[in-house]
Amino acid sequence: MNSETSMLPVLIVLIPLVGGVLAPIIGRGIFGWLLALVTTGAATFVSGTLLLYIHAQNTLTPPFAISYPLGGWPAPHGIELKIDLLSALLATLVSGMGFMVTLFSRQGVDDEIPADRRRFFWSLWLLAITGLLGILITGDAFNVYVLLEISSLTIYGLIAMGRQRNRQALTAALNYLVLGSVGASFILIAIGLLYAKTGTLNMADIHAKLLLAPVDATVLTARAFLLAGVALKMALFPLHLWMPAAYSTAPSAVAALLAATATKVGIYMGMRFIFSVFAMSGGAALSDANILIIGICCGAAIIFGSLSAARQPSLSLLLAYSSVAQIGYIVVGMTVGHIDAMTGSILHMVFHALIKGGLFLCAGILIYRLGTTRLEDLAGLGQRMPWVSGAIVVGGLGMIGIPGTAGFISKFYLLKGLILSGHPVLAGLVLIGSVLAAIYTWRFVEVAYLRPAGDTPLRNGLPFEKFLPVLLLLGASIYLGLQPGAIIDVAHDAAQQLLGGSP
Amino acid sequence: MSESVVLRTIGGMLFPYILVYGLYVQMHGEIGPGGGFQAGVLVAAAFILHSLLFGKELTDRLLPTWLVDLSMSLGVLLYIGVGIVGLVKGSYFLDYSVLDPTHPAHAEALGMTLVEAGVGLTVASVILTMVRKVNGEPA
Amino acid sequence: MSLFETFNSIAFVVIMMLGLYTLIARQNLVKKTLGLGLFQTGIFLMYITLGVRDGGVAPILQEGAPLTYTNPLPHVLILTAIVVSLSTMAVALALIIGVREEYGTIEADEIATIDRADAEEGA
Amino acid sequence: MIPPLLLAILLPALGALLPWLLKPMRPMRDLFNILVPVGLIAVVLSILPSALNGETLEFTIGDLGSGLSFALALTPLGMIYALVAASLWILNTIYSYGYMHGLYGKNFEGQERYWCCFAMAILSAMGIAFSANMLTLFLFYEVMTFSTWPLVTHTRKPEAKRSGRIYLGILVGSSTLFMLTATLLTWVWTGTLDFREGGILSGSTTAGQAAILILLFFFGTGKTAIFPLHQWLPNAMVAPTPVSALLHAVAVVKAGVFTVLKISTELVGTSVMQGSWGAEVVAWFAAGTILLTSIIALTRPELKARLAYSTIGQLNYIVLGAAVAFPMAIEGGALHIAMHAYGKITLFFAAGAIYVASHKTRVDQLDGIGKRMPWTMTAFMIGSISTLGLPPMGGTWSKWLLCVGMIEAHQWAFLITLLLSTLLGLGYLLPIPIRAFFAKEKPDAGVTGHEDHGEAPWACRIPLLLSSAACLVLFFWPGIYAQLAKMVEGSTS
Repeated sequence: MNSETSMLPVLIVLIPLVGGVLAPIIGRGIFGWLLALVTTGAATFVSGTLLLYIHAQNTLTPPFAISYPLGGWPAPHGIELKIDLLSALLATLVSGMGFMVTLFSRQGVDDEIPADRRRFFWSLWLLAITGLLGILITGDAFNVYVLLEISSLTIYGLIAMGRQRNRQALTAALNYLVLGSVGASFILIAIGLLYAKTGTLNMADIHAKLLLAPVDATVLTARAFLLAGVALKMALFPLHLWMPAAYSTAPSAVAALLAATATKVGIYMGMRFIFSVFAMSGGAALSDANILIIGICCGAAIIFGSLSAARQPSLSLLLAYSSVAQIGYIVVGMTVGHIDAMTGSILHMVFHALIKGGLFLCAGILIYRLGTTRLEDLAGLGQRMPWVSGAIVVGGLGMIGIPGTAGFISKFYLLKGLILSGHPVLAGLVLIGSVLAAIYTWRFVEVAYLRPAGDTPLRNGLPFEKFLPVLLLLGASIYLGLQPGAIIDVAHDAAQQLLGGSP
Repeated sequence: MSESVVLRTIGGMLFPYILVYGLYVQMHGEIGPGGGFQAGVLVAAAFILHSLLFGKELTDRLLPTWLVDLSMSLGVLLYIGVGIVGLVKGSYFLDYSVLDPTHPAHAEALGMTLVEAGVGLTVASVILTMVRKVNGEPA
Repeated sequence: MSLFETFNSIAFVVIMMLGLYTLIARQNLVKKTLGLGLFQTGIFLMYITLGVRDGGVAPILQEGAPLTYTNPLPHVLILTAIVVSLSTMAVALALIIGVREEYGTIEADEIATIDRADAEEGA
Repeated sequence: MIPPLLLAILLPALGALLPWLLKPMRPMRDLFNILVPVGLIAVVLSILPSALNGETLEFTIGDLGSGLSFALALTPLGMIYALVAASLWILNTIYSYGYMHGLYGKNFEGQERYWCCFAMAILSAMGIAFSANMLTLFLFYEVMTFSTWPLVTHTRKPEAKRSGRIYLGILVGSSTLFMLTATLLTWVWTGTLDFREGGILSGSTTAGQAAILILLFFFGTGKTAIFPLHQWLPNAMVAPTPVSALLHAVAVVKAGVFTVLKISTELVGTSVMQGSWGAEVVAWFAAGTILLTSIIALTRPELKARLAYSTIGQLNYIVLGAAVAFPMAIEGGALHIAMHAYGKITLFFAAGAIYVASHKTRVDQLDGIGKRMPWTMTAFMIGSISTLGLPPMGGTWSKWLLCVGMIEAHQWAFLITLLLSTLLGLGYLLPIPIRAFFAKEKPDAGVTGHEDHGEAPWACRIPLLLSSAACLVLFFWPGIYAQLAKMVEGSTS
């Protein structure tokens, strides 16, 4: 590793952290936004550079990962940052989405957050991103817990800031806080049990020691607690109850950030622990019973989430429930532990973040201009806001996974993996989920295009920098749907690293 | 705010001692039990006691809100700053040894002292902010 | 495994379950939050128990002290976890204050009733 | 220099964008609405010599890794479909002006959406015609489904909404659940999705697997309107008539039958098709559909509904040909794509012209209308004869070949089906023009307010005259189409 890249790993978290700390001091007026924009942009640049570097190195000498000892203390005694392809990919995704949503949210924040609290908003915002990025790049199990709580606490605060628009934001945040804390506590228990078993907190070290020791009750209990905690954090059915309320009442920018990143990081934790810590030699990470249980949860998530989405009264809730279903796809691919399914799963994480992020941004524009996302008030949107509703349709097509959008590529790999690993029933569920996705997407389309225009007054125009991120994200989902070669390579290599058992 | 003369007198007498004890714990942290966390809580406790006895207005004059907000950030910045020195000098983040290349032990002591100071500052101001928030004041 | 450890094991499970029960069964939001705190405290006790060595003393470097220390690492970890728990509590209480301001009550079932009434009004 | 195959897709894409970009400049837009289709047919004609020489121009749009790609390639079968779609796009555009302006005024609501979706449908037709593998085909197949939905629901009435739901439900449901599954299974079992002469299945799948794939593919292609997936087609008749023409004569349904022909010849392979029980089942379903819809058509009084059911029957001729998969049957099927397109679009154009001029929709109202609309009804007559496959119209050749194919395959039952359906067709189609010319006009049959009508506008009449002329010309000079169909046949054996 050369000198230019040597300090990049720590910069990924350091940049937004410094930004988050500076925000309360200098973040008044427009400066908070500028600060957030600069820091997330820089973080994106750094993580993108690392992604390219690691990918290039990995093709030369697989498997390749960067290890960065904090304070110069070498692992396993010191805390190390460990960045492999999956970490770098998701770090780029999270910081990039952070940048996009930040770019989007200047007027939105002005609209929804009182002036004297905006600098704290930006502080929490950047700290949340810091926490999420930190989870992705740390190689230390306890660090995962601490960073998880940092991101969660800031996110609770961010959600609660939606109270100006809807007082249910407070109860939603509180619900999330209680459930999220219980979930995090489960993870804490799991880490404690692992520590009791192996006497170390470094993930690679835990894995090495677990491979030597026989699987006993401690390990199995730890895994059970971990899976339960992670499932709560990633909102896997039936532990998704906190999510729809939180997404639909949070400030619009926060909802977009959460939908695009927070649950993905939860899934990353699941992947990391299952495949890099608990994996037995040969990659058999989960027992058949585990796969059965998680498979049932995922299937239920897909069916239930899609059906619920089709009955929601507002676009925000519709999108939130569709996230429940989409998380089912991602987790199902991860669970079976097949290389193609894992590739599909990783791809779907990225693509779903792009698409759902873009859709929540559209919902944000609706809130900014109409003050509501209730479907009844969106009648005739196709004429009133042709660009925005067109964007929502494009995003919806991506969620259905019609070919030509990114959603198709990931679903295709997912299905192939499910078939090859001998789970045709799960594959069938994924297919049925696509049809159900068409149903809930078309609910919006019919309202927007087949009903006469409503008379809710438009409060604001459409600012360019609000629509630009939407355009970029959904444009990316189309571009990646037609030219997915490069990202499939990355995802495939990442899946290989993960299944190879190297953390 | 308490009207009791006994409480106000004794509390007023205790206030500086608690602060000094907090500072002691702070400075002692790097070689014995103690450190930024504990010291921060003690210092915050002193100010909380002050505000309970003499009222929020007086405490605010003693320690203005903006100063608390500022020191919350400054503490973390101090911590990060020490870390960044390591980066800038071409070593790892939070590598204390670069602070005084000739004498590693001194460097480590210096680094830890600074970091602990940052922690203390942040903990004290965060706890004060929390208490103020729970008191129902918008923050 | 020492008696102390066994007793602790039972104790932390009991504390955790008490906390979880409070969290689920109470309608009062503050009590829910306290239950959460109790639950987390149980976990802290678990960690502390992990660090116990028979006859170990506090890990402070002193002349003439016996060489068996309790493992300090779990203590450090749990110090962090306590801070996290404290912050969680603070955020929760701040949220509850907000709930009280907006709804005029902190009973979960009453809040749910109000929300439902709101939804019907809006529809 | 842009590769011509890509250009064939980019031109309609341009056509889809222009209505929005030129929204303030209507004359410019109208000009380009005509110019773009003309450009497209020029491009398609420029590719034609390569197709006749058997060249395969190839172009990769996007690479997906693992041997998958979005890619275009030229085949004779694709050329037939592209030629039909491109040539009828012009006629349909001119006709659209006559119809939409005649009924809804010059500035009808949602015109940008209308033109845009129209161009998108042609774009996907070109994409389907030139797709080099199943994945690309599936891509454009779905694009077509979604881009035609706004056309079906153009009037935005409740029944349009209901039909839109049925349309999407059947087409998306079948393609996602069956076609995508079949595509995946093919990829998993054979490791490729490329279309190849002789198919890719033989040698790498068992007979059972092949049969399952055939069933999934044929019933996944909902656009062929094979029973029990036919319900969307009559329902989509709520659309304006130019759209019906586009959907039911040119783009959508032909995309379906093109897909099954493509699958039969270049994915499954005719040798596998011929011996498979899956194909047998499909053939019986197709034959059943032909008879069923012919009988239903007899009972329908609405003109457009009658035409819709006739379309379903005609499409299943091609499905039958693809399922039987003997060389002559394939050739007949390929030729029938073109012949039926010209015949059926004439009929739809005529139905629309009648509606524009007289607001009449039912068959029993049309007695004696030939005297008021001689041009239209003559064209209708020509279109009916061609659709039924009787000389001296183009439809004769394709039906002839199909029948020969059935004899070749010793499928006597299917041969009888074909002949029987022609008889039934005589019953439901021919009486319309005959009564129009020779029956007396009923005094109370006219629609209130439109009793005294003449011919439809010229913009309606010219396209239908041209397309009916094409039916006639294609009998005496089947030329390029016959040559291309012959090449399709040659590639199967």
